[in-house]
Amino acid sequence: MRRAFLALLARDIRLAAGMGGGGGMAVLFFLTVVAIVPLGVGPDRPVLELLAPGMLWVGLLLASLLTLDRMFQADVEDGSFDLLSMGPLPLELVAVAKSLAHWVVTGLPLVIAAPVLGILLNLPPATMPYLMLAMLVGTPALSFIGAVGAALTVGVRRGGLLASLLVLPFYIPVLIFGVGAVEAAAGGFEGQAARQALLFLAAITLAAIAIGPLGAAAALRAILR
Amino acid sequence: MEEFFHMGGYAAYVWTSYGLAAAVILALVWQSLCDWRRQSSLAAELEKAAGGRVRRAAAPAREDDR
Amino acid sequence: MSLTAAQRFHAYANPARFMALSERLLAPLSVLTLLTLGAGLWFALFSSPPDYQQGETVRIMYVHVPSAWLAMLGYSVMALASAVALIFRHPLADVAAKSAAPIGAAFTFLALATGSLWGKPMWGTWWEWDARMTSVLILFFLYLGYMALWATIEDPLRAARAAAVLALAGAINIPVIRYSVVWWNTLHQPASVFRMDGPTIAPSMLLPLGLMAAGFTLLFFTLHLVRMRAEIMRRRVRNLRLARADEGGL
Amino acid sequence: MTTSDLRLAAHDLACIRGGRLVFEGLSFELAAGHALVLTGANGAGKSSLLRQIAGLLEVTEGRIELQGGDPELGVAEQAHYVGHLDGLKPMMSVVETLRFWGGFLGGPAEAADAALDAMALAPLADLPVAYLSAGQKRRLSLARLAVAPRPLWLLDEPSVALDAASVARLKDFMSAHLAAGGLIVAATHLDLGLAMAAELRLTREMAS
Repeated sequence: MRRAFLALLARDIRLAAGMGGGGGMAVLFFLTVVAIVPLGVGPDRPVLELLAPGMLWVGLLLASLLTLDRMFQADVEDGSFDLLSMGPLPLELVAVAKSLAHWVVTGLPLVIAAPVLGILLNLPPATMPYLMLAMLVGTPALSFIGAVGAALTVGVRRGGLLASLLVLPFYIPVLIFGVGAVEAAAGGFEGQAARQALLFLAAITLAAIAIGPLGAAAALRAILR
Repeated sequence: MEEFFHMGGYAAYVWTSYGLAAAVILALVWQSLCDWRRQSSLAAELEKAAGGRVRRAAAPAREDDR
Repeated sequence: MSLTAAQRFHAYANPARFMALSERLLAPLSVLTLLTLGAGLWFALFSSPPDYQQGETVRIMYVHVPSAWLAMLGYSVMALASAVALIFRHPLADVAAKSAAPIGAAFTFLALATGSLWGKPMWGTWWEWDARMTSVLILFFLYLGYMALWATIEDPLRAARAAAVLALAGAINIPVIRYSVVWWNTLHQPASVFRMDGPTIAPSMLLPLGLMAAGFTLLFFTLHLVRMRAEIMRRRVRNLRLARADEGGL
Repeated sequence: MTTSDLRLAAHDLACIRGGRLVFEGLSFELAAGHALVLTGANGAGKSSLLRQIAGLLEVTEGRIELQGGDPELGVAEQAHYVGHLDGLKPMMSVVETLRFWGGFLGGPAEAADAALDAMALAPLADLPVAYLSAGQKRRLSLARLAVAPRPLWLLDEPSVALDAASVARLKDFMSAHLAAGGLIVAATHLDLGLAMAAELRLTREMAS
């Protein structure tokens, strides 16, 4: 079972990182979206500094939504999913492997790209570690919650749009505590407030990892059988 | 000599710039050469396997430009 | 002399002839690149005075300005080759366009990064949303988008067509970068580094800057040749594999 | 695998798809070493039946069991399914595809090479799937049957897009599986010339 899990994880990472995969595209999208903000609101440095944590998180959410719909859809369309569901892995673990692969190819690169964007948005360098830590803790939740949306819209035409609508409300807690952690750090409350927000973020991620695959597998069973 | 590396107090900026430039350029050169070596050895291997029977198909790009 | 101009043009486009010619060119070009860059570095680091206003940080200019120059040169080569590919169906043109992109992108990144490293001690900030920097950032995105498009379409002929259209559409950005300082006075900080645009440059700086720019340009063309050769080989591999699939039965 | 006493049994199956009754009251038994060939008009439910056995489609009524199999595993986990969709990724090479499925389905490491030979894919091993013709892709999906040993093969029109030589190879491949005590349920219009084959004819009348 472990061999099957690792094989699937490796394949999905390879497919997504390779030609036309969503990984690089999500980072590029993230860069573009955040770079557009100062053009819209003006290059005033204090304003940008104020907006930076929120904009970075919103950009991150949008970028990870963008690649969500292919998570199961690609395999369902070409018939791979039939074979995957006949394998030794329960669908729950298939969903875990797919969510994990999604995080590795989109979440992780986005976290790495974030400090560069922080510079562009005039985020104080001292808050940068908090930004990265918060994103590192928060992004797995996006992939694992997103898996449920991706599973629910599998087989739906233009499913990406629908998946975004379904998933966004569930992303809100991540957004609130993610921005909270960065703002608390920026406001000089490094100790208490920032740590509290980070702990909440970690709790959300753990819950998402526990519940997301169950929901995704249930949705896939209900829709595809 | 020490003064040279000190760069009038801006050592961090100046040397990071040059270091970054060197790193990016070397990476680019290395990647280009690796790609060339890989592709040409692959082509040689395939050509040998094909044994000259598919010379026509081995011509790169478009045929109508001949 | 019975060949028309177009035929002669295409004769040089023959990949086999290109491969032979480029192979002979590569060694002398590499040596020349190394010599020029070496001389440029010597003058840039040792044999030029610090600027009376900017001090030693002015030495960042000797990598920053040539990088920015290559960022524009790379895109110009790419756009020009794309135009040739679209109009004349020149077989080497899309190879040339595709191979220029990663080099241009790398130097655009360098221009942005070294600009940032120069801006911090001079302006006290890593980044400023002025017109010049913003348009160079957009140039960087254009490069990345162009490469992503190539990577997404599997068939090189179709990818070349689509990418060429994108490259030409994005070419508008080149004059924008060039004249951004003039056009968007509102955004631009007058005390910026880019007063280099003016003719106010000391001869003692002109020599290292010129040498470095020449060295970078030579490096660009050397790398471009290597990458074009690799790209031609990649297509040969693709064709050989397709032929193999044809042979392998239905 | 000890397949001698394996037996696939379906009792009183019914299938409803999209509100339409496809078939009902369908029962059959299939012993080890035997093949069941499903025939019938389009829409008679051949594909639906195969997908029900593979656990890919809900069994509206009745039950399917593999007697004498591994009690820990369901029918689907002891079956290979080759359907209309090829389940192939254009950017993976032929051998990578087989290695992945071998790894995923828990087959032995050397099985991928055996699978290559089974459908004469060795010359194409390192080619990306994108370069393959329709027939070659079909051969690759069939080669997947050999990456991990599973007793029950469920084949939906396995000979589509295959040339005469490949069809002959497929027959040998299937005969060898039966001879080793495997079971095959196949929907096909083609006479596969299998020795131990029975026919199950699905008709629309069964739905009434």
